[in-house]
Amino acid sequence: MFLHLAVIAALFLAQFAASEYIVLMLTRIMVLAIFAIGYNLLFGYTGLLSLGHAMFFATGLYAAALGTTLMGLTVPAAFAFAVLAGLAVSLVMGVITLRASGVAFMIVTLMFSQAAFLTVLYFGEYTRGDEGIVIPDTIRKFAFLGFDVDLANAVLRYNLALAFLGCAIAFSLLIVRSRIGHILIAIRENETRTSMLGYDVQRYKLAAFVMSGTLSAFSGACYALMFAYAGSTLASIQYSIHPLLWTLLGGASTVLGPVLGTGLMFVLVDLASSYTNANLLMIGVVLILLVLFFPKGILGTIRERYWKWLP
Amino acid sequence: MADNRPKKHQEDDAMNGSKLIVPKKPGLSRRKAIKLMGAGAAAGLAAGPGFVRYAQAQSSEPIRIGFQVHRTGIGAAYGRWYERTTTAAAALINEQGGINGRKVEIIAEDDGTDPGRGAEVVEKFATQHKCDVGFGTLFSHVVMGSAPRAGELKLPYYVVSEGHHVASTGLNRYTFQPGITDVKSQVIAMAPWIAKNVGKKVCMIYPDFAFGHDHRDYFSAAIKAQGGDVNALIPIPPTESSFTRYFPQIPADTEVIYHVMVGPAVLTFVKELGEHFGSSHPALFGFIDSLEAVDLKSPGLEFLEGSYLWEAYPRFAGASPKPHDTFYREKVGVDANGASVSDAADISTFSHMFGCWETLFILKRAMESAGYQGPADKAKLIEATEAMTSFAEGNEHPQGDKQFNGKIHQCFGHQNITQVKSGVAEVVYRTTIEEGLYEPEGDYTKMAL
Amino acid sequence: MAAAVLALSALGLSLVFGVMRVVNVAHGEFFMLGAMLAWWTAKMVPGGPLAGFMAALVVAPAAVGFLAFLTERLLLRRIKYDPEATIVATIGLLFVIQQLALSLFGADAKPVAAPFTYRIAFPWFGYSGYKLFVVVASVFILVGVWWVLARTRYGLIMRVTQFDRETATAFGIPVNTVYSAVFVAGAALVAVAAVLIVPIQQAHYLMGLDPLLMSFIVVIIGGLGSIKGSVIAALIIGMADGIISVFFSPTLASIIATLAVALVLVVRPQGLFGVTAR
Amino acid sequence: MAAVSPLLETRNLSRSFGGLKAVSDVNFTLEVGEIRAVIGPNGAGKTTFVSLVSGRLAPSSGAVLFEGDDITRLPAFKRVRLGIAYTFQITSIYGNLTVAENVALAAHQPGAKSSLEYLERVGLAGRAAQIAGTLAYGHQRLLEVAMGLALRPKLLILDEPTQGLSDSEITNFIELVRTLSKTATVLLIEHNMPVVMELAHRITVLDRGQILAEGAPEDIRANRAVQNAYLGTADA
Repeated sequence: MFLHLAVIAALFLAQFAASEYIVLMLTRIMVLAIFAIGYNLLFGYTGLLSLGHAMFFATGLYAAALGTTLMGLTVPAAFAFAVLAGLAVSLVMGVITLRASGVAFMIVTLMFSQAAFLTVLYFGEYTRGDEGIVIPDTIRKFAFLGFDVDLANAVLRYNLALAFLGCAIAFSLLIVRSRIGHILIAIRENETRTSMLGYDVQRYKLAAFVMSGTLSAFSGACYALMFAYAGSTLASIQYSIHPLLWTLLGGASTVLGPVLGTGLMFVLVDLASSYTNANLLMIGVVLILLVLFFPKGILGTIRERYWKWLP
Repeated sequence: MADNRPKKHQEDDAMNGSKLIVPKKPGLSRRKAIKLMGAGAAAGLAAGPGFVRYAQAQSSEPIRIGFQVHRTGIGAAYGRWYERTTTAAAALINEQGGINGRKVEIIAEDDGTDPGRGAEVVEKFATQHKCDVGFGTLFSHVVMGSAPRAGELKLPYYVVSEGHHVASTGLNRYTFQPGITDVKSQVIAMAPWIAKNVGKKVCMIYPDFAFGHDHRDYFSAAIKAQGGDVNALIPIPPTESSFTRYFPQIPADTEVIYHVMVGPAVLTFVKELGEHFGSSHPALFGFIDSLEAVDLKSPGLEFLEGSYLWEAYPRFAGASPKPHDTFYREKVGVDANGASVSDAADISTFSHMFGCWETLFILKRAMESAGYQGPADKAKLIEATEAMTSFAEGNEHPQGDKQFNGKIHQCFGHQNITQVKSGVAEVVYRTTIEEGLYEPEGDYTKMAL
Repeated sequence: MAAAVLALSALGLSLVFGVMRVVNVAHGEFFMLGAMLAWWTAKMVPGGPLAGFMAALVVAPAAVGFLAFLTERLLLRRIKYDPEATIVATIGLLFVIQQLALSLFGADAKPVAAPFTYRIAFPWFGYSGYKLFVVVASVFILVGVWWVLARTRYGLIMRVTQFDRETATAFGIPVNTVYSAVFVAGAALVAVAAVLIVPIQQAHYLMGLDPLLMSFIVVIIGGLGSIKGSVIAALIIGMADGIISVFFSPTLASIIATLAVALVLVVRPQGLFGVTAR
Repeated sequence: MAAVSPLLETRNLSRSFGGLKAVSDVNFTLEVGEIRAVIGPNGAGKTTFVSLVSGRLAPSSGAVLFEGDDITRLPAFKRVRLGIAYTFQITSIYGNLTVAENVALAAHQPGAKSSLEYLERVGLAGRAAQIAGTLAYGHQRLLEVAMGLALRPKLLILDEPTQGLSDSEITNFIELVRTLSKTATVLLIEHNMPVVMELAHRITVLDRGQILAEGAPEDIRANRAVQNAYLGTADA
């Protein structure tokens, strides 16, 4: 608990100390870390490896982008709309995909995500397909509860992202510490056993799936509204692999792992792209090394060896 | 590895260049300083006797151009040539004394042809590398993802993409496309000639995403205006790798097959089209985009013999090339067939990469007319770019003369229709600039700076 | 045509999954490497397309097989063929191979001349003689693999290993060697498929994703691990895809096909032709 | 009502795999408070039978009644809530969690306190904080039973609980089951005949998916059919 507050506080203070570029990069990291946190609820705590989370990210992304540009929603309304859309899509997807398990679940989620990606292209008239849509600055300036908000303002955006991230961490912590969190872990550890202890495993998995998908959609909405762009690339398979990579790197089934992993991967890619163009190589090597030597990720390994209390 | 050599080369040039520049510089600077006397207080201050020293102090600090390059991802084949052209143009500019007496430094970052990473790269240019401008993006989705960030960070952003995104005035005041004509203009310019010389019943085959939809919409309208008719639309999903099953949809009365297939599958497409039709077939008209970096003599492309291509800048120099064409090819390292001088099998992206070259020279001209000294002069740079109206053909604009519309930040040039004869594309028609003009859709200059 | 190619590219994946119960996400990259190597060999070997083609038929499977051997030894064995870890590790491998192909061979699409060209003309449309050859060759390879699996000692060993790792060990079967062999064979098969296909498609460093997805689809519909099922599924999909796209726009057809596959997997996780997992 | 109807009843319960009938037309009744043993040779359908009762498998035909209510269509987890607890033949605990957490999950009350009571009953209270996967095998079996207890079942199904236990552990185990039976009805599947003879009030013998015989231990011991089918081939 203290550790998590310290991380939030450190991130808050970072905006006064760090360079402008770092602040911009952190904003992006924090928004995408929400995606990773959402992913971790399903993968880390429930043990369900989805290869289709781009579909939820894209749901939020396009709900926000199309909501503001086509349906005339205000930004706060677009956030709400994106969350509702995320909820609905993940509920439907959960009911269907959770009938499969193991490798079949991975492939089914991959397939549905691919179908979602193609759907974005199919409705190219509205989504502008791969080229995507830019959300005009006029929409991103709005009044909320008496405050004038301009999402083009870097400082405001940073603190907004931080607030959202804080909420996501708190939510994740709350879930993990609660009864439902214990049951999710029990399902991950031994699904049959959990069912034979009288738990409705299917319902708990669905709950985890919906929470995970909705958080991912929320992150997608943040991304669209804060960075003013939505395009089909952000719905592609690559964006299903990203949260997996971030979560694995930071440590699956640790609350802060996804945040750490997202940040670290960004820094790695950013540093590498100044020296070499072998981004892909590096991502690949990191994945392989993680699987071989640190299957529990950074925080997972730390927890195993030193801080056993880490949630 | 590949980019090490040019970089070193460029540094050498720059060092040699600075030695050469020193004696010339005072004259240059003074002329400019006089020109700008009334323009602003900064320029006024600089006009004193101390200005020479001031300019020299500045000259040690290069103008930093952030080059957003597709080194990896789907755009990598283009990116490589964009990088070579840009390096060559920057070396030439430095040879000629740089911009406002300062040498030009290209800071290249790979964007993976990904809009997300593209946006990050723009942020990096603006805040980490402290670039004066961002430059060189090709793929439309990367432009779309990056432009909002450039606008917010007030980084002048000069793209070389040929998309209609800039001219649609849906982006922002900081984003320009001065070096390459947009697709809407290209398509409109082509239609009259096609209707008159090739045929009026057109079947369009295009990729089922935004770029293809632009072709579909603009060309359908343009050919109708010429009394022609699009008799079938065949969109191809982007993941397709075999096309045979689409060809039966081509109506029998088709006179022209209009094809735009961007991506590595183009060879398959042409080959399968050939297998489908055999020797008797409708006329073909295609956009070179999909054949950029591809040898027209590749196995399977025989079917293109006799077909027509759109080229912004003809790949083959022809029998009597203009001197600036020869000059440009020599500087970039491309032979008369559009291939690398060091490897005849390494074909360039000739109809697009000239945009990098020309954009850099436009940037140079805009910065000089704005008296650009540093990021504080960004607004002046934007206004100076918007104030430009035309570019003359020459070494700096080897593709041809162009008109520039400052209100929509877009240039308009000549287009070429070539015909493939024995594996060589020969120019059969060169459009006028007027044929490619359309009503502006908005006005960037009314937006806040 | 599409069906034959599909069946061939899916065969390796199916074999590996069938025996080892792991999904190799880098399968498509093995395909891409095979195609790249075919191009490279054709360039290096003098004596025209036919000589290059024959050389590539040896070089590509050998090189890709060797890479697969290293992968199996250094990666999969160390993580004990854990299904999920394997997926993550092979995703990593996918990126590594892609980057290496980009750095070594460049980003351009690389055309390879067909070993022979002959256009079979029908009254209403034409058909390439080489494509027909690919179909015939695919059928031969498929029948060959089936024969090895069903009729030889090696096939028996593989089926025993597939049935139960521990039982196989108890029967004195060197399970590790069998795993190596199967993984290498799967990779070599897909490399052969690539060599056959590259004169039709051309090699490109991003070409691996499509065959991977299609192979997935085929293997799923056919039943994970069932080779007979994979072949039938490839035939069905090769034809159905064409039929669906007559009625719907192609992108919509892809969406429908993808959804259909996903639903098949949900309703019948064992595939249409697979038997229930033990 | 509950007093009138038996605790558990199956009517013509059948289950086949492919062509093989693993359980065939089994009519079985279990009264409250009993300790019932189900025995039979390997492949007789014992585990399939209790899987049908616990809901891990769905029957091909027939019905399962619990306290007089038809539960044939209820999923396993709902049967657990009604009071049918099942302990696995192959130890199935949460190896990465502590002993206390294992039991707490079973008690549906996360938090270690409530679990202590059940751990005391099986004698594992001293190991509450240990990671369950590091327990000795015999202790893991006890943990399994503790988890069954924590479910506060009306019917406790023990599937081969003494497999792999040492003789002394078995002695303790017999004592444990006796105390358990004061609060729950016990359905015991067991290979070890001395354990069966000592514990069971009644014995049901399954052979090839059907009930071969049923009765008090001494009757079963004397039953010739059983001897032929089962005891003759068993080493007990």
